[in-house]
Amino acid sequence: MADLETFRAEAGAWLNANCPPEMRVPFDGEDAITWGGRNWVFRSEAEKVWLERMAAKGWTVPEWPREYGGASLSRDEAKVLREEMGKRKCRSPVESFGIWMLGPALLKYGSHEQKLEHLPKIARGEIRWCQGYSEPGAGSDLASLQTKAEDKGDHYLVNGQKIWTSYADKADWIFCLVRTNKDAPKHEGISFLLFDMASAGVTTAPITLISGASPFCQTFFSDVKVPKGNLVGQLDKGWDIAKYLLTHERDMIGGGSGGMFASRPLGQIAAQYAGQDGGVLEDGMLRAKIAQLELDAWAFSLAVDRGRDLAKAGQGLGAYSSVLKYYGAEVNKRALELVMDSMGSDALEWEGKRSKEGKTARDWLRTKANSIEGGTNEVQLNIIAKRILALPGA
Amino acid sequence: MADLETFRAEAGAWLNANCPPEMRVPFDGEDAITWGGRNWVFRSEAEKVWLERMAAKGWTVPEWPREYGGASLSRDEAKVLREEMGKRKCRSPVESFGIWMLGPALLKYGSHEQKLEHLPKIARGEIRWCQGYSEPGAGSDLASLQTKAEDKGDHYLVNGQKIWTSYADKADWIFCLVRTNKDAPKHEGISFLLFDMASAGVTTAPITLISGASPFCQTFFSDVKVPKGNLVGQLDKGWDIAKYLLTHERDMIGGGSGGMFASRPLGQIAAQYAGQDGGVLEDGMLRAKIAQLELDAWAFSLAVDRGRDLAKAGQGLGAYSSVLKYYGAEVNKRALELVMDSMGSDALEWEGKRSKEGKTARDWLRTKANSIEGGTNEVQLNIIAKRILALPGA
Amino acid sequence: MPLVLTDEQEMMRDSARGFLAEHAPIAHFRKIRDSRDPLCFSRDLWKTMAEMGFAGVLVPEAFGGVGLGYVEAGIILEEAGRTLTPSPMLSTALVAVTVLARFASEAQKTALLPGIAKGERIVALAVDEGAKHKPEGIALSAKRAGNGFRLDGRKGFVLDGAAADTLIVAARTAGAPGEISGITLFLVDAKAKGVTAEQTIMVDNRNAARFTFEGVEVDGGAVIGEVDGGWAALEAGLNAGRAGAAAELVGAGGEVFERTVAYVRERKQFGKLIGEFQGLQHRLAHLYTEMEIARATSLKALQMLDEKPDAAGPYVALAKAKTGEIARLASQEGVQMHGGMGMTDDLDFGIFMKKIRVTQEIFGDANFHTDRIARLRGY
Amino acid sequence: MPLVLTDEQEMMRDSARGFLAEHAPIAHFRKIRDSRDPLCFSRDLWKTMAEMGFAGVLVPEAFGGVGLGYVEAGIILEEAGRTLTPSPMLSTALVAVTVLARFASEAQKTALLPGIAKGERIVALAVDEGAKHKPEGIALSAKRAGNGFRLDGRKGFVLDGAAADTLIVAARTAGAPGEISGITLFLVDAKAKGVTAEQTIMVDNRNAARFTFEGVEVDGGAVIGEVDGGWAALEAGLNAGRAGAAAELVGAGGEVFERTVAYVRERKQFGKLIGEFQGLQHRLAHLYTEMEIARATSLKALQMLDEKPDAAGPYVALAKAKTGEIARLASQEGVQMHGGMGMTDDLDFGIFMKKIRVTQEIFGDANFHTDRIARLRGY
Repeated sequence: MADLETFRAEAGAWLNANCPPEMRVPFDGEDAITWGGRNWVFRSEAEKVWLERMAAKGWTVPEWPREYGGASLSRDEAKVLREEMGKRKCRSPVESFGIWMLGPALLKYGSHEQKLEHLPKIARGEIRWCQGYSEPGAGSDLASLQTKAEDKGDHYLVNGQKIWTSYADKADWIFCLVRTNKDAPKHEGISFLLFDMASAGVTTAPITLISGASPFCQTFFSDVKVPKGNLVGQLDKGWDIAKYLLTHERDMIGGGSGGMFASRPLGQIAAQYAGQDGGVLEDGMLRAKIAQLELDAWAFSLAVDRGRDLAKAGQGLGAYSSVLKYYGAEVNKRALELVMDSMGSDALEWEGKRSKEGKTARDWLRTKANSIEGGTNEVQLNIIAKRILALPGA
Repeated sequence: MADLETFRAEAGAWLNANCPPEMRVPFDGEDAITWGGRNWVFRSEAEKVWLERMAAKGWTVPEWPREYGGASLSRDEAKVLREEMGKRKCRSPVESFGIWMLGPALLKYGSHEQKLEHLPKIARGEIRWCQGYSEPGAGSDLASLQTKAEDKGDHYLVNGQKIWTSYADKADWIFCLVRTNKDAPKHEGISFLLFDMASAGVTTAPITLISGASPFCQTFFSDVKVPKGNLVGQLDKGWDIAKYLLTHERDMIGGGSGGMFASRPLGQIAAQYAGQDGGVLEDGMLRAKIAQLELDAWAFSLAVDRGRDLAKAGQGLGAYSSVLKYYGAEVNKRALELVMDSMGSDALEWEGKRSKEGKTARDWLRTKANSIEGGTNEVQLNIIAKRILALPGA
Repeated sequence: MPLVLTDEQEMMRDSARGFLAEHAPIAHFRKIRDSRDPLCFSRDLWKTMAEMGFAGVLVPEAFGGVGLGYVEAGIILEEAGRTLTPSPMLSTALVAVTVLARFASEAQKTALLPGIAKGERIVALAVDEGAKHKPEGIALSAKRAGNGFRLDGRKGFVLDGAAADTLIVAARTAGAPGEISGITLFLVDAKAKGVTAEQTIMVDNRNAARFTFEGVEVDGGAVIGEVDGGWAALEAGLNAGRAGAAAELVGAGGEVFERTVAYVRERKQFGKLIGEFQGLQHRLAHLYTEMEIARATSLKALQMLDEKPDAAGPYVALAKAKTGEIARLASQEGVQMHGGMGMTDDLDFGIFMKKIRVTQEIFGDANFHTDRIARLRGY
Repeated sequence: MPLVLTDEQEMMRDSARGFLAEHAPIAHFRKIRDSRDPLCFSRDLWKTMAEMGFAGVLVPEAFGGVGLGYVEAGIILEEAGRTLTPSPMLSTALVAVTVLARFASEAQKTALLPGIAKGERIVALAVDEGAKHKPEGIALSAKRAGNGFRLDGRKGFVLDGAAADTLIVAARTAGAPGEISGITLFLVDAKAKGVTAEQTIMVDNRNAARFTFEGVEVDGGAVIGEVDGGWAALEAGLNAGRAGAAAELVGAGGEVFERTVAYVRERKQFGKLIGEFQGLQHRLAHLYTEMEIARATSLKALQMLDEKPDAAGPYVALAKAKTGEIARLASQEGVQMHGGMGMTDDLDFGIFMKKIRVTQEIFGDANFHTDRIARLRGY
């Protein structure tokens, strides 16, 4: 503990000295995040300097080993670092699918050479990754994917199509599930492949969502040549890596932060727009729904805590992430429905300054994806029925 | 229309002259109903006289043909009769499964001899019937019933066991589904048989419910001999009759009267027990739930009306009764949960005068059967999915 | 009145459906939306709809209309809900015509109704001043000035406000916000001096506007009905709009539901049609049940407006509450069961979800109307 | 504090489970119920439970108890919820001990706590006067008379009232019903002159009573804590009872859930195990999720009572609300999925349903606590 406090003091002093003041302002939206990558345009010198300094220190990925661009911090040290950054409102220097997803997968399944090649670039924000999982005919049923990689001696030849590829149009490399054995049972012929999005034969097309945003793409592969050294793990065993990453993704979407919920307490929003009378909301029906939602959201946050504590105590259930993913999505969707109910016609404006270009409505529509992305609610319930309740045929 | 008004005047005059004053008081519970049957003990001379007079007039089953004990009234005349009885608060002279269920089935599927033998006795309240459908291993999956009737030349030999037989211990005869062909597909080897509950080999055992009541029995058949003339309709074609009756039963339980709901408006009950403040219920959460339930119950009653009007207009759907049965059961269950919530600890008393021997709690528990009897909710949803929505594999 | 359509009404439905399928399918809505048309609907289409008798469905024949009832108006709106047809039907042909035909003077009727029936005049009701519907909360003041009145205040969420030629403005001439007496309805030219409109682009591309009234002068002839006694006319107009919105919700919700059922019959996952999964089957069967119940409330409300308009209020509240909630459920299930594709603008489910969200909010959402019924019932 | 049981707590749970399975399975409850035992529990069993340290779990060691915390008390109640064990655990070992150990004088503690820990003395809290829980609504009056007080009024739904040796009576010494100041707690001998008990047989065969107090005289030593300042002690006692009831609900709901899952794995209909039907699978997976969430709220509330009792109120309210609703859902799904058999007294599901219904009502139902949280949050 003494060591931890020493580390805390040192980290604090370093942050004081090195974090530019412009980087000590909270993000005002997804647009302000530093994603990095070959084509990244820093919006300020401070943004660039901050990333460079943190990367040099290994603190963009503090728990990764030093040789791969991290700082080899212990879990407790990393927590202290987050706390000290939080106190100073330091922005995250870089966020990416490389840090969240590919990194952990490579650390677990990659070869030493693969780690050396890819992890430091992720840590320095030099390469931006995207994830090639879903396909048009394989949404919830991911394992029925059809994109194939044929062994051509010195390379694989990849053909097929992905969908829901987040920011594929802005990414440099992709980690991709491909079918390498079409005769094996559907879970057993899948491999995990890395390749450059600048390769010949790769094209992308953005998808416009109902919220008006286009964070996702369709991605097409036509005779894309991929060096054989870019296979992660064993041939035909990519499903294990995919499952590992899916659990990871569920934790991020469902639990963890406790979801996005509303930006301020629902009761306050409703009081402002729909009126109070004697300390209670005038609209009794809305009040009851808000109170029920707030109770459920609070109870859910305790279940998230408990899930984390169970895991720490070695009593965790693998499928607990499905429990949190399912319920978190529902709570989030209900919360934004109630924000809309509370704000009435003001929330129905889609453009213009007053509504911040329809921010509330767009947030509301965004939540509808919560119960679809990272495995639909139906899939989560199936997982609970099968793995926890051991129901027949589930 | 002039004829109808004439009929109205005549019926009114007859009722004035013939309905004893004691029979012009509303029922104060299921116990006051006249069920009839061999062992029926009239609780008053008036009860007896009223039944005899109505039966002589054919008005216990006014729409049945005269030759079978009815009065051959048109649907509109029967409606007028009900209205005139309602105006005078005349009690129903007799109620029975014979009138509600077997009668309609015999009128549609029975032979002339069967009608002549059984219908007049039902009309006069001389024979009380029970329904032998469910079996221990065949609840929702009625067609998998195992009670068998073997052809022994001049009679069928019945062996097996029924469950949930309403008032079997008080009934004189049973209409019963039996398997007559064990090699046929399960829906095609079932026959519809009538027999006397006094036959050798028939025994019954009441089932105690969670409400404390015992309206149902287990019924055992051990080498029961049934004359072959007691088969209704064709051999092995009893399933059609069963389906016809089930639709009938669903209408009775789900729609029709609009269910039992609470005995007085929920808002009033809640105001009495849980308090009002400025014209609204103090308990805002309870108020919101009551208001939602009342809305749904009201909307449901309109759907019941619409179902009836669609049927009249020849636009009815056979499976519409499942829609009403399903929703009616849910509304009823919610209503009694809210009565319990409103009345708090007063509703939790199980014995004693103050609580009328726990009437509210027993009513509450009784509603839990609404979504089980006459086909579970799950079965109704399956029917809607299959017959109305035409979903695959439903 | 049986809760079924008459043969004539069935024919009218078929004809409206045919017309809208041909002239105003969802592609028409997308075209208007994507072209950023400031009117948010097509004047040409509205004139053609007027020729079909839609604009004047409630206008008495003496004033150039077809003099039919609310059930007929609801039939048109239900079909328009299926095709998301943008038009001033709700604001002008239902709300404004109801106020005018039942409460306006002969002179006012003669001046306005024929133009409405021809599809030439758009009339919008300006009632709400806050973000949530609260008709008794009117604060916009109308003070006597000379022979007339002077209006000062603000209005928001005025449907078809940005297209309106004439506004019906609910103003306070006496009493305080929260009281239903002291409200007066005025006819105000949308271009009158002191009237400022700010168009608000809505989630569902509906034409709506916020208004500022600064010293707007109107003469005595602008008053509809009695001074201080405008509540009955206002409620009548609102109830027409609510019942119409309920019918539109039944149409939009029904369309989403039917498309979703069709989709699960065809889409395969895990080697099965997803419609084979009992989890989805039961949810769809439940939704069907709720849709049927919502449909009954909508038809009943419309019939009541035709038969016993003064007793229709609670039925209209029931219909608006129930259809709003169920159409919302239908749109949510529609998106969820379509998975990721349901979230794209390429499919129509997001558009239905937005349209339903706005329509359920118009003239009071389910919470508003449920609370209202609870109060009417004394708890 | 991590939201998991410590190793010692796990051991305690195993031991409680073993003890109750052996000495108080559901057959024991049925025996008590069917024999119409007026006590509604077994004094012998309660003494044995006392020997196990259950009765004195919260009693400090100085007064003959084992001096453990609320988490431990909750563990016992959760297990007792699984076996529906009838005992005065909630009324005496949680509510009364909390009030006495934290707020009573040394003399009062010495007089009462050792007997409680030995399972010899039953102490019940008399708080509510209407059918719904409303602790601030106390009207029963206590007026100064000589050196002491004179109590007049009524109480209802007093848990273990018919078995109690001593009552803790919440009375009004100042102010008006609705105010939290002016409430005083009194120790009253259940056999004192002027005290009349009427046992009420409850749905779940729980021992409860209504009381009438007519000119009941107590001396100054009967006051717990300060005159007019009893609210804090009352709330502390109620919160202990609420958290205990929440734990009992987690136990009863969990037992019903597990039995139902086991049943659908074995029961066949339509040629399939009913657990294969996705409709049921999804409902059970949802229920599992809700049960886990309810469990987290219950454990958190108990931990808060141990660690920060003065800040525990909202956590206790959350737990009581959530566990009540979810245990209710579990009992409903249990009956429904068992079909007709679930409706019979032969199976235990009806008994669980009744027990859960009463337990959720004790010391405030979900509506009460949800409303309370909303008010605390200012809306």
